[in-house]
Amino acid sequence: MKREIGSGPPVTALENIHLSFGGLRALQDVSVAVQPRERLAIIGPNGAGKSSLFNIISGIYTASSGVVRHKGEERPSRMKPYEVARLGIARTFQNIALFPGMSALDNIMTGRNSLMRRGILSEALQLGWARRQEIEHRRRAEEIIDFLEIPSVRRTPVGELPYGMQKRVELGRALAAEPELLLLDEPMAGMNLEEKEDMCRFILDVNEIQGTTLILVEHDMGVVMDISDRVAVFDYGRKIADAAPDDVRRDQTVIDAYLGTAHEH
Amino acid sequence: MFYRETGQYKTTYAADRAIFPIRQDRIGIAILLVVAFVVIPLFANEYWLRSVLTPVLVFSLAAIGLNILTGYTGQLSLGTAAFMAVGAFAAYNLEVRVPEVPFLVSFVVAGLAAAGVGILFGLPSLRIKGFYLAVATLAAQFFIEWLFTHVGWFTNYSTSGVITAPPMTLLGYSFESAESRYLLTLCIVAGMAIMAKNMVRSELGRAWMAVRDMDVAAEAIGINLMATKLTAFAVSSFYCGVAGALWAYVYLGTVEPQAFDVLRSFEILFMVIIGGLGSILGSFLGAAFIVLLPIFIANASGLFGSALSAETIAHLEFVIFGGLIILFLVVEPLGLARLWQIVKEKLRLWPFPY
Amino acid sequence: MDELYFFLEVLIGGLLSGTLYSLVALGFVLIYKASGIFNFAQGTMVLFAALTFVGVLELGAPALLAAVVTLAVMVVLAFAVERFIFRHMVNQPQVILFMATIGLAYFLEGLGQTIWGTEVHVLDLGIPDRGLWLGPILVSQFDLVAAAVVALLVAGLGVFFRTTTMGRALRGVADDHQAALSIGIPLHHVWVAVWSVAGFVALVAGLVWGSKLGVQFSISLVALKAIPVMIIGGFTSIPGAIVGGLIVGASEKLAEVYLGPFVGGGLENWFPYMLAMLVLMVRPEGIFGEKIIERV
Amino acid sequence: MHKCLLVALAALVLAGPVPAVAQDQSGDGAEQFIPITSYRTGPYAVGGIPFMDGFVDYLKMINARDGGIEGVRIVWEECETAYKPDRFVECYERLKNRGERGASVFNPLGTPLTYAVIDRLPADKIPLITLGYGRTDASDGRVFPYVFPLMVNYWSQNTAKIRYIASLEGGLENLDGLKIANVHHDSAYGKETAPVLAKQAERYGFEVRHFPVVHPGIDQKAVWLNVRRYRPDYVILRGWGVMNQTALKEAARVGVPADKIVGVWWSCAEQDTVPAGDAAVGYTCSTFHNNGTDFQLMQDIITHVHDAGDGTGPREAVGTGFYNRGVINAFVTVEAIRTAMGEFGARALGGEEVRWGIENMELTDADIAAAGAANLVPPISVSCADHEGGGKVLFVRWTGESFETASDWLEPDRDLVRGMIEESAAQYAAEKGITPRTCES
Repeated sequence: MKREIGSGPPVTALENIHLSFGGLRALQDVSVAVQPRERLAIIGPNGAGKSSLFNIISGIYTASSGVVRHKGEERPSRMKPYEVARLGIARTFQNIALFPGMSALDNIMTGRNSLMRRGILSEALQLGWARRQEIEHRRRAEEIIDFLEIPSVRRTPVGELPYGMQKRVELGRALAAEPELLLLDEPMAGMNLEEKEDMCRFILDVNEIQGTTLILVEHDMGVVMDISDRVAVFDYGRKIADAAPDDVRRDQTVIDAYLGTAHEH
Repeated sequence: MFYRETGQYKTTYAADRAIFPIRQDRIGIAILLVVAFVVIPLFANEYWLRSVLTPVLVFSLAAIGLNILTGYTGQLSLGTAAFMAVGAFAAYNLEVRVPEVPFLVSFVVAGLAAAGVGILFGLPSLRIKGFYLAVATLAAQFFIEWLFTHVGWFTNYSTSGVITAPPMTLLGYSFESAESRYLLTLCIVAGMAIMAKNMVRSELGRAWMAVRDMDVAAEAIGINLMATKLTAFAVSSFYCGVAGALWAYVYLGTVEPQAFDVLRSFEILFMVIIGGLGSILGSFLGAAFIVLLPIFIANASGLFGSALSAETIAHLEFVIFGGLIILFLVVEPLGLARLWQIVKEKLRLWPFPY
Repeated sequence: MDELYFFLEVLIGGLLSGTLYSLVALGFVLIYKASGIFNFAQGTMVLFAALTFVGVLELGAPALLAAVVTLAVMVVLAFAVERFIFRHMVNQPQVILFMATIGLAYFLEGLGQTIWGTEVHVLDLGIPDRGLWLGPILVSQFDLVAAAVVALLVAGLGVFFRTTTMGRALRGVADDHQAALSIGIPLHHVWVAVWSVAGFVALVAGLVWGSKLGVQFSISLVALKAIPVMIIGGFTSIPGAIVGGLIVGASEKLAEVYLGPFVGGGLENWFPYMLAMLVLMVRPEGIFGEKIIERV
Repeated sequence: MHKCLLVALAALVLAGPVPAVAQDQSGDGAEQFIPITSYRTGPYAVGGIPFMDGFVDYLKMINARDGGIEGVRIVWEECETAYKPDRFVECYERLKNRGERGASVFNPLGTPLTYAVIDRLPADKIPLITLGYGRTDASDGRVFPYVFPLMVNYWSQNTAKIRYIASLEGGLENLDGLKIANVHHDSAYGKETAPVLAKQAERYGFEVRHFPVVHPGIDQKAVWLNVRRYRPDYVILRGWGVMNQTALKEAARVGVPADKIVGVWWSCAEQDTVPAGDAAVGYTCSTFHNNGTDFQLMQDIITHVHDAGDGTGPREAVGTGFYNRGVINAFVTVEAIRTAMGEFGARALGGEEVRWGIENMELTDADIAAAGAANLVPPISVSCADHEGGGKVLFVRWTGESFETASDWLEPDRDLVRGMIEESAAQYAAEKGITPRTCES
C-alpha cells in the first residue's frame, strides 16, 4: 500500500517554544512540525528535551513562550491534557503509565473513554444507549486486542504482565482513542529483538493502514533510521537538525553532538 | 469441581458483559437473593432483622459509597459520616416541611443533598492528594457536625436538638414491622448495589479507576480529572446520604448530630478496607464483619462466663477485635473480597489440589 | 490596651496549647518519616504508656523506675509490632499498613485497660498548675513547663538523629530507603528503633497529658488534635510538627475567642481543618513537607 | 495461613450467635428478669463502671437480703453498649425477649442511647427508665407512655440550679442583673437547657450567655478566656466525661472561683473532681440523691454483698457519686416492679405490667425511710401525665475529700418547666403523627 504524506497544514506544529523549570531551560526556541501520515522520529541524548517536547504537545507542560498549532489553528496556551487528547492526540509514556489495577481489556477500553458519552444514571441502570455504547466500544477494543495479538491476557491485571506485554497494552490503549496523531515515547525501550520487530510491525501497520501520524522518541538508531520519514535531533534543549534519516546520519553537528560520541543506544 | 467455568462459552459481548457471567455465580446470587428476600424475613427473628441485618445493610450502603470514592477513585475520605448526616437531616427537613412528599422521594433528595455537599468538599481534591486530602473530608466532618448542632433550623428548633423521623407510609402501607423495614432496606440497598456495580464496570468506573491508578496518564488519554473526581465525590456522597437517611428513618428513628461523628467515619473506612478496596461485594462483607464481630466475640466470651468480670470481658473484646484485624491483614491484606476469590479458586480445582 | 493584653493572652495561650498538640504529632511524624506508615495507634500508645507508668507508680515504684520500666515496655512493644505485624506486611500499600495500626490501636486500648483498669489515675509530677501573671498577661505555668518539655524533647531528638549511629541510620532511611539499605542497615532494626523512639515520645506525651487530664481513656483522643497539626506541618518534618502545632493552637483559640461569639462558638474542632485545607490549596505538600515532584 | 483464617472466621460465625438464641424459658414465674445495658469501655467508662457496679450490687443485695422482690428472685444479663446507640439497639433487641416474660424495663444509661429506641417501645411494650437523663419532654406521659425520665429531668434540674444560686444571693429577687455563664458540652445533650435558661432569664431578670465546649473538651483555654472576659457572677457547668475536670482546672487558671461554679449531675462525681485537685474545692453541683454510705440501704449493700465477697467492683467505690446513682437507679427500678407486683401479684412481670408499676409508683418519705433510704432520695410520685415524678434537687459541695450537702432538697420551677415540656412533646407528636392519650381515668 502506498502511503502519501499530506501536504496541507501540519497536524501539530510547535513554533518557537521555550520551556524552563526554575532556572533550568528544558527547551529553547524549538520549532517542529509533523505532516499528516508522516513518521517523525526525535532523537537526542538523555536530558535533551525529548520528553518535555511530548509533554508540551500533550498539554502536561505549558510552554513559557511560543505557540502550538493544531491543523494550523493556534491552540489555547493552557489547554488541559484531556482536551488535547480529545483533539485526536494520543500518547504512550517512557516509563509505562498503564493503570496497574485494571485488566488489559479495561485499560484499552479506558483509551476509548474520550469517545464515549457519560450519563451517571444511564450507566448505573445499563439501559438504552449506555448498554449499547459499552458493547459497541467493546467490539472496537477487541479488534485492537486481536491486532496487537494479546487476546490471551485480556483479563489479566496489567500490573501482573511482563514488560513487553505492558508496552503493547499501552500502545493498544493509545490506539483505542483512534488518534490522528500518536506520540510514542521510547516504544522499544527494554525489549528484545523479537519484541522490537513485533512492535515495529504494529507501528507501521497503524501508520499505513489507518493513516495515523506518528512522532516517536527512540534511542535505537536502527529502528529510527528504518521506520522514520524524517528525524529531528535534539541536544541541550535545542533542535540541532531536522531532515531525512540519511541526511541526519551525515550531518556533522549531529555526529559531534550525538551519533559520534560514546552514546550506547 | 462445583465451581468450574469450563464449557461455558460466551458468544456475544453482551453475554460477556452480563453482571455475573459465570453460571455458578448466577446460581449463587439467585440463592442469596432468595435467602435475603424470602427465607430471612420468614425465619429470622426480630433481633436479627432489627438490630443486626438492617444496620449491616445500611452500613453496606455507606461502605459502597466510600468504596466508590476511596476504593475505586483513590480519594481518601474520613468524612463519610458527615455525608450520612447531610442525608439524614435533608430527608428529615423535607418531610417535616413538606409532609406530602413520599418518604422514598425524600430519600432521593437526601442523596442529592449529600451529593451537593460532597462536590463542595471534593473541590480541594483537584489540588490536594493522598493523606493530605483527608483534611478536606475531616473539615467536612467536623464542620457539618457543628452546623447541625448549632443551627436550630436543621432540627426544626427541637428543644432536644435531635431529629425524629416521621412515620414511613407508602400507598397506605406503614413500614412498622421489623420484616417490612428490613425488606425496604434490602430493596434499596440491593438496587443501589447493582447500580454501583454497573457504574464501576462501565465508562464511569473505568475513568474512576484510571484516576486512582495513575491520574496523569488518565488525563493524557482524555479523561477530565475534575469532572471525574467530582462525579466520584457526588456519587459516593449520594450513597452515603441515602445510607444516612436509612439510618435515621429505618434503623434508629431518632438521631442526634453526634451519631454521625468522626468515629463513625472511621468505622466505615475500616469496613471498606477489611472488605476490600475496590469491591462492591467487599463492602457488604466488611460491614458484616465490623458489625457482627463484636457481637460474636461478646457472645462467645459469654460461654466462658463468670470467671471474668464484665469489665474485663469488655476490654478483652477490644484485644480480640484488634488482634483479628491485624491477623487478617497479615494473612490477607486485600480484604475479605479477595479471600472469597481465593475460596472460589480453590473450589474450582477441588478435589484436585493442582 | 486591655484588649491588646487579652489578645496576647489568647495568642500565647494558643501557642502553648499548640506545643502540647505538637508533642503528640511528633510521634506520628517520626513513624511516618521512617516507614511511611500513618500510625493510627499513636494516640493509644500515648494512653498505653501513661497507663503503664501510673500502674507501675501505683505499685510503689519511684517515678524514675516507673519511667524506665515503661520505656522498656514500649521498646518491647516496638519489637512486637515489627516482628508480628510489619515484618509480614512488607511491600503492602500504605493504606493496608494504616489499617494494621488501627487494629493495633484497638488491641492496645483493650490490653492497657485490661491490665491497668479504667478508673482515672491522678498523675502528679509536681508541675505547678496555676495561672501566672507576666505583667498584665495571664499564662498557664503548666503550659510553660510543657512547652519547655517539648523544646527539650525536640532538642534531644535532634542530638539523637545527628550524633548516634542509629539516629543517622533513621535519617538515612527517611531520606532514601535504597541508600540506607545499601550501607548495610537492616530495615528491621530501623523499624524497631523508630517505633521505640515513637514509644518514648508517646511516654513523654502521656506524662504531660496525663498530668493535665488524669490518666484515662480520653487522653488517646488528643490524637485527633494532632492530625491537623501534622497535615499543616507536613507528614515528614519535625520542625513542621512544631510549627503546625503552634499554628493550630493559636488559630483555634483566636477563632474561638474572636469568631466564636458571632456563630455560637464551638468552632475549635473544625477551624484547624479548614485552615489546613486553605494551606494545602496553596501548598499541597504542607508547609515543611517535601515537594512532590511528578514525573511522567 | 489462609486456611487458619477461614477456620477462625467460620468458628466465630458458628459459635458466636449460639448464646443469642439459647433462651431460658423455665416459666414458673419465680424469676424476675432485668436487662442491664452498661458501658465499661470507651471514653465514658470511667463513670459507667461504678454506676453499673452500684446497680448490680443493689440487685444482689435485694436477692441476698430479701430473696428477691416480694420473694421473686431477680436475674439479669449485662450487655456492653460502649455508649454507642447502635450497640445499645443490638443489646435491646437481644435482651428484650429474655427471661420468662421478656425484658421488664430498660435503663439505657445515656441520652443518645435513649433516643435510639424510643420509637420501638410502644410496639414492644417495654418501658424505659431514664433517671436524670434522656429526653426531657418525655416527662409528658401522654405523648411518651413508655418513657420515664424519673426523679428530675434536665429542665427541672436547671431551674432548681437557678433557685440555688438565688438562695446564695439571698432570694429570687436578687437574681435581677446577675450574669450567668452556661458552659456546656457542645452536643444535643449540652444544648438542651438553653431554652429553659432563656425562659428563666426572662422571668428573673438575669443575663445568660452560652459557652459551648467542643467534644471531648480536653483543651478549653479559649472557652475560659471568653468566660473570664464575660465576668459572670456564676458559671453553670453542663459537662460530660473528661470535659468536667478540665473545665474546673481551666477555671482555676483564669481565676473563676470554684464556689461560683454550679454543675449538673453528670459533672458531679469524684471522677470529675479528684483529677482537678485543688481547683475543684468548693465546687458545687446538683444531684437527685445523696452521696456517702450513711444510709441503711448502703450499709445493707456492704453487709450482704461486699462482706459476702460478692461485690461487683471495688469496695471503696461504695458511696461515691456514680456508685450511689447506680444504686438509686436500681432502687427505683425495683420499687417500680414492687408496685406492679402489688397489682399483678408476686411473680415474674413483663414490660407492660412494669410500665403500669412505674406509672403508679408512689414513694412517700415514709416508704423511702422504710426502705432504708431516708434522705438518700426525695419522694417520688409518678402519674399518667407526669412521668417525671416530681423529684427535688439537692446540691452538694466538694470539700477536696468528699461531697458534702450544700442545700436542702430544692423545688424546681414546675409551672415553667411543665409548659415547655408540653409544647415540646406536642411538636414531637405532630412530627411523628402520634395522637397523645388522654390521662383522665
